[in-house]
Amino acid sequence: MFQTEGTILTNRRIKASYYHLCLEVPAVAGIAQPGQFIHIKCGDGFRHLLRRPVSIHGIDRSRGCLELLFEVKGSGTAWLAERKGGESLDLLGPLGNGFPIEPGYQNVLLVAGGIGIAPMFCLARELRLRQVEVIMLMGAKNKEWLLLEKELKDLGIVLHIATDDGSLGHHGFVTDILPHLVSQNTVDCLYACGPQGMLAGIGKMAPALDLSCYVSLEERMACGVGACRGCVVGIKDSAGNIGYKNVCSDGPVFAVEEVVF
Amino acid sequence: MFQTEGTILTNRRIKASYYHLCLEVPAVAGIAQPGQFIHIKCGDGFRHLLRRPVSIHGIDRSRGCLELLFEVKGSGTAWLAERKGGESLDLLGPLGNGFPIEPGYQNVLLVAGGIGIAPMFCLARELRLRQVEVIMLMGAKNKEWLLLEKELKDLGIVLHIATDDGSLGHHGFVTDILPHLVSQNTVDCLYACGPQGMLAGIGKMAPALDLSCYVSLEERMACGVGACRGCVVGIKDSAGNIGYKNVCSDGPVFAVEEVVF
Amino acid sequence: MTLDMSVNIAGLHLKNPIMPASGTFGFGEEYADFIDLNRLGAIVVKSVTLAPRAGNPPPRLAETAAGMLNSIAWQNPGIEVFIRDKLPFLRRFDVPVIVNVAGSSIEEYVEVVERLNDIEGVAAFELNISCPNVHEGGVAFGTSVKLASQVTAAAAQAAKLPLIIKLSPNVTAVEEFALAVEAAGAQAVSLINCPTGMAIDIQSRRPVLGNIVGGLSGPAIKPIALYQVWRVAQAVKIPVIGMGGIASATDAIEFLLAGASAVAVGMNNFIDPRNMLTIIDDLERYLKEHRIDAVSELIGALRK
Amino acid sequence: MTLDMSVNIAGLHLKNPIMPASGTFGFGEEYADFIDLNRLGAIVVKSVTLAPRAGNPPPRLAETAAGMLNSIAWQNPGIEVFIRDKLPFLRRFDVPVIVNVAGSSIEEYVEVVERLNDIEGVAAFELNISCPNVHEGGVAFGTSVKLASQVTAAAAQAAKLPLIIKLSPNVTAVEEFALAVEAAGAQAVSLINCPTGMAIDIQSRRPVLGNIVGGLSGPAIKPIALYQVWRVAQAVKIPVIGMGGIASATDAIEFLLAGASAVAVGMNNFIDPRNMLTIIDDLERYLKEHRIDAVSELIGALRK
Ligand SMILES: Cc1cc2nc3c(=O)[nH]c(=O)nc-3n(C[C@H](O)[C@H](O)[C@H](O)COP(=O)(O)OP(=O)(O)OC[C@H]3O[C@@H](n4cnc5c(N)ncnc54)[C@H](O)[C@@H]3O)c2cc1C
Ligand SMILES: Cc1cc2nc3c(=O)[nH]c(=O)nc-3n(C[C@H](O)[C@H](O)[C@H](O)COP(=O)(O)OP(=O)(O)OC[C@H]3O[C@@H](n4cnc5c(N)ncnc54)[C@H](O)[C@@H]3O)c2cc1C
Ligand SMILES: Cc1cc2nc3c(=O)[nH]c(=O)nc-3n(C[C@H](O)[C@H](O)[C@H](O)COP(=O)(O)O)c2cc1C
Ligand SMILES: Cc1cc2nc3c(=O)[nH]c(=O)nc-3n(C[C@H](O)[C@H](O)[C@H](O)COP(=O)(O)O)c2cc1C
Ligand code: FES
Ligand code: FES
Repeated sequence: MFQTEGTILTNRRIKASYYHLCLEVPAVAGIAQPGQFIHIKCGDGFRHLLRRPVSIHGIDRSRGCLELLFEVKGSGTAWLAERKGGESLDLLGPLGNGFPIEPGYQNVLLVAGGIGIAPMFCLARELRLRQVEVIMLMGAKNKEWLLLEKELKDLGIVLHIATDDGSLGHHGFVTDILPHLVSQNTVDCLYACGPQGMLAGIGKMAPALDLSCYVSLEERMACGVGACRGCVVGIKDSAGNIGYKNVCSDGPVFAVEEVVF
Repeated sequence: MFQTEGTILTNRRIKASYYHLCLEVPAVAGIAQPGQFIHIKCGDGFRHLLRRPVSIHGIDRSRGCLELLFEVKGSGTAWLAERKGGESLDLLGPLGNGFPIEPGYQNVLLVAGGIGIAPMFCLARELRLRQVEVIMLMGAKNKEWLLLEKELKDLGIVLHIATDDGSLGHHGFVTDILPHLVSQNTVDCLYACGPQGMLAGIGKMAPALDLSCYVSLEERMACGVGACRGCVVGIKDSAGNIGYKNVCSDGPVFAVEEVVF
Repeated sequence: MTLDMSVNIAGLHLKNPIMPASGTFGFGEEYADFIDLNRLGAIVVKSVTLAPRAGNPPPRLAETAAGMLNSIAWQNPGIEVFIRDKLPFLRRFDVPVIVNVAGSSIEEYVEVVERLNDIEGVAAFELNISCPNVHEGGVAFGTSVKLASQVTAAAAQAAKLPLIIKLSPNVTAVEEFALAVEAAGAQAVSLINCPTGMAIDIQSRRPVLGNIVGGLSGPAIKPIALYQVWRVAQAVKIPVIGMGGIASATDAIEFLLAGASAVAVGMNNFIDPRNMLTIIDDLERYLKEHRIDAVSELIGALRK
Repeated sequence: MTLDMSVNIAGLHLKNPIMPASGTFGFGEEYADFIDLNRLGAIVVKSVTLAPRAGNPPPRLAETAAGMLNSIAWQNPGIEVFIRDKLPFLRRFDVPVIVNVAGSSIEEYVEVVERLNDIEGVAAFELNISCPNVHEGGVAFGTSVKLASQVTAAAAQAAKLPLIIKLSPNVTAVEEFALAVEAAGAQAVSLINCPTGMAIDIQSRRPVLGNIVGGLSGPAIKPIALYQVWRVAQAVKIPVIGMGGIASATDAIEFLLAGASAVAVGMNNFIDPRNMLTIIDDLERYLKEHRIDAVSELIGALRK
């Protein structure tokens, strides 16, 4: 883990309020794993005082670069959207634990809702490098808010889509078609990232799906490194005892059966 | 008095940490007087929360423009220095009372210390327009920090200079040579703006000089419009009773004999 | 749907719940060039005392992170000059004028109240028992439950107009004060006044303020203010006027939800004189978006 | 000229006056990747209780203007796990470790102190009697002079190591608490803990924090903290550790001038893990520029 400055190479709006930022930060890129995140200082430390966590969306070890994909939600991400190539970012990273990938996996299912695609795409690329077959189930408000369809297909990924308004793919939630997809395909493991409600839905159906499920969670963070205990999520251990774990340092990826939604 | 947006036409560093800013703001320019100031919102309201008062340095009624001359002192003026042409400024103005000019004045002496030249130059131009003879006594740290010598001479103003290090003109303070200047010239009135110490010095020698003296004061301001009573200066009335007056709304220009330094 | 923006505070009908906080809006006239005073729910004037007061020595202001310190205290021209020179201007507007009253003794509070009782154009009293900048009187009244109820009882007896008591945040249990002044006859409470603070100039190694200490205001104190308003609103039955760091309709709505019946904007008037009007407009928009007919429905409507 | 950056707190020799505030630096190990812990004056760990504690339900954080609210309370693994899993790492460093102790009863405080007395690597105790986030115990001890002195007296009797009492800012007269704990045997006091605050989400109309209220920290509270430190330092003879919103050497120097013998950096560690080291460097620079030989000369050196 480092506190370091990265240099922005490019930062551009892709569509809707989604931005893609490419950052030169060799120390972090050299060791980053899909599922980890960086913690970015946004501004001069008066407004949006706290750092903002953003998942690692792409890792280019040879060029020492990271890609980020982010949605403008409030003042911190708005500040980030305004940054230009050449400017530098103060960041902590790589933080958290990546997605655990068992060497034996041959077929996996990724589920991404909204901006949840940011880390899932990173994972998808990693899995394809390892020649794992990937099915992606992706949800969005409507087809205008869908991201990376072409890139995913280019990676040889089978893509299923659900939109809230039915403007593309299934009309409804990803969780509506998830059980069917699992039953129709051989799946060794499921990874998911997206809105709280989607993950809770997966949590509920997980026992019935009967396969390893990992979810990447979000919580408001202060330190990002496990020091403040501010970002906790309810966790039940195998004995059923409930306690709290840090999303930042124990997660953000958790086995779904641990999480108390 | 207005709350309005002005559009920056130009903003450039002149020398040292002095900047010159030209602002299109017709409503304010239309009624502004030398000695008045504007109260500028610097930034988004989180850092340097309070507005920053800056004197009116030039008034172009026909073009609806104001000129400012400012020194970077801290974060607020640093923010102002970074503004570019085309950006807009939220300001209140014109605030305060200008320099009182009696119709009969024929010869006046202006004393400016450091950035105190900002409003004095505005007054000098106005006086020259009215065909008053002007002597300017100007002080600075050293000759690198002297401003507007050429412009003052072009206006037909007799210029006397004092520098703290003797790099130009008198080696010492303006107050050293002030009594001599007054005694050697016919002077109807004296106007001064500059550091607290300089103005206090003038305050002390004023009774001996035996002429109308006006000083333009500075105090930290919050409202700028006389509402908060935060910017007060000690004032003695003709009976010798001491009270407080607002620099923003009762001043910033005061008759020197009123002021308790 | 017609939107009802009005609220009622101790019998005062306010056309909307937005007013300036005492001491941050002068006597109203200072801001009349910038905004239409008729749009405000009420106008609260700077603290007025019996005799003129000079206030504390300068410097009186220091900027802090998301806030400012002031040590102005009760600089004001005294009650007679207020009535003669300041009130006539305010009478021109169709807005209730709340006179903030300060004093160093119970007698002084009572005298000011009595002098104002029958003066046309005064709608209510706000007793400032909580100024952090005045050593004699001010602080003691605001930090002693006993003195707070005594001065309230005396003023309540004297007052022919609604009586609001302004509470200090510099206490262990603000609701004890609220309950005490309620019992003593207050018809409303307002809070918070400024938490006490300090700043030091490390170059001169002296306090920045002439008075050494001052009162903190601005967005920095909003979480503290909101908490204290919530705590008091749960304790008392009389209405609460909430203030402390309000700079947007979002802030104002937070205070209403926490239980305030009206809110006051303080130092933010200095930063943006038009801010109160923007808050009124944005508050209307929020109500429309949320299909709420009357702003009063927000009061204390915090869900658990 | 050699610069003496060391200070002495209740017999503890600190190589410089800069340390983290409890709860903002975990158990030290969380920040070991980012800074050299050996450079710090001391390390203060998160509150430790007798048994493990889960802390409050999430959400536990809310950002505010120049600050944040937290409602974490005493989440910690309990004293045994602390000794077994956390302390060994800290022993590797040449920095005194101050263990922040919390409890719901006098007995619990005493038991934790007794358990730690003879454990290698513990240099001093800081008794947290001021957490705004714990309803049983925590707040009551910090807001009652009587309870504060009782718990101090009991802990002082039990403690074989220096005892620091951490005071609450949520009281009317903080110096009364400082004097009471001094009389009861405290060898130093630290302040301020977080003022209580609140935030509301106006869309859901619910409190932002799972615990409804939380503690405010960050630059926003600095003026309040500085004032309380100044007030306490004038009242007591024991040393004062100052904290609340410190983010720069300028801030740290203000606290020293106000009378603090050492200072702690809290939430600013989250924003800039290197901040404490920057403060140490800038503090040295300030001393050199002002031709001051020893940082201790700044302590209480405020001019009037
Ligand atoms: C581990 C992790 C990885 C993330 N990765 C990405 C990413 O790759 N791309 C991306 O666009 N976003 C990501 N996020 C979310 C991102 O951090 C927030 O959107 C951002 O912090 C919002 O800051 P803001 O100042 O723009 O909005 P604010 O003004 O702070 O808040 C806007 C709204 O978002 C909510 N919000 C803010 N922060 C969080 C949070 N941490 N969790 C949940 N809700 C929040 C607020 O309550 C508010 O309703 C991630 C969050 C976490 C915890
Ligand atoms: C009526 C009036 C007219 C002014 N006209 C001009 C002008 O034409 N050109 C110009 O360069 N400056 C002018 N000033 C001064 C200018 O307002 C301050 O330099 C500015 O506010 C500093 O802000 P900052 O954020 O850059 O510095 P800060 O970081 O706020 O402060 C830097 C230093 O300056 C001191 N300081 C800040 N504000 C004031 C103040 N109002 N009075 C005295 N000391 C202060 C601070 O104590 C600190 O030591 C004027 C001030 C007043 C009151
Ligand atoms: C410059 C200034 C002067 C004030 N004067 C008074 C006053 O005279 N009487 C009073 O009751 N409160 C006074 N206050 C307190 C405010 O009315 C208000 O309670 C406090 O500032 C918190 O609100 P804010 O954070 O929105 O400013 C003053 C506040 C400021 C900033
Ligand atoms: C996230 C967080 C957790 C905290 N936990 C504790 C704690 O466990 N024990 C304690 O005594 N103080 C705790 N505090 C209070 C700090 O030690 C400190 O007193 C306070 O935050 C003021 O300093 P700051 O403004 O620099 O953060 C905590 C503060 C924060 C922000
Ligand atoms: S953000 Fe501090 S522990 Fe996770
Ligand atoms: S700045 Fe408010 S009265 Fe002058």
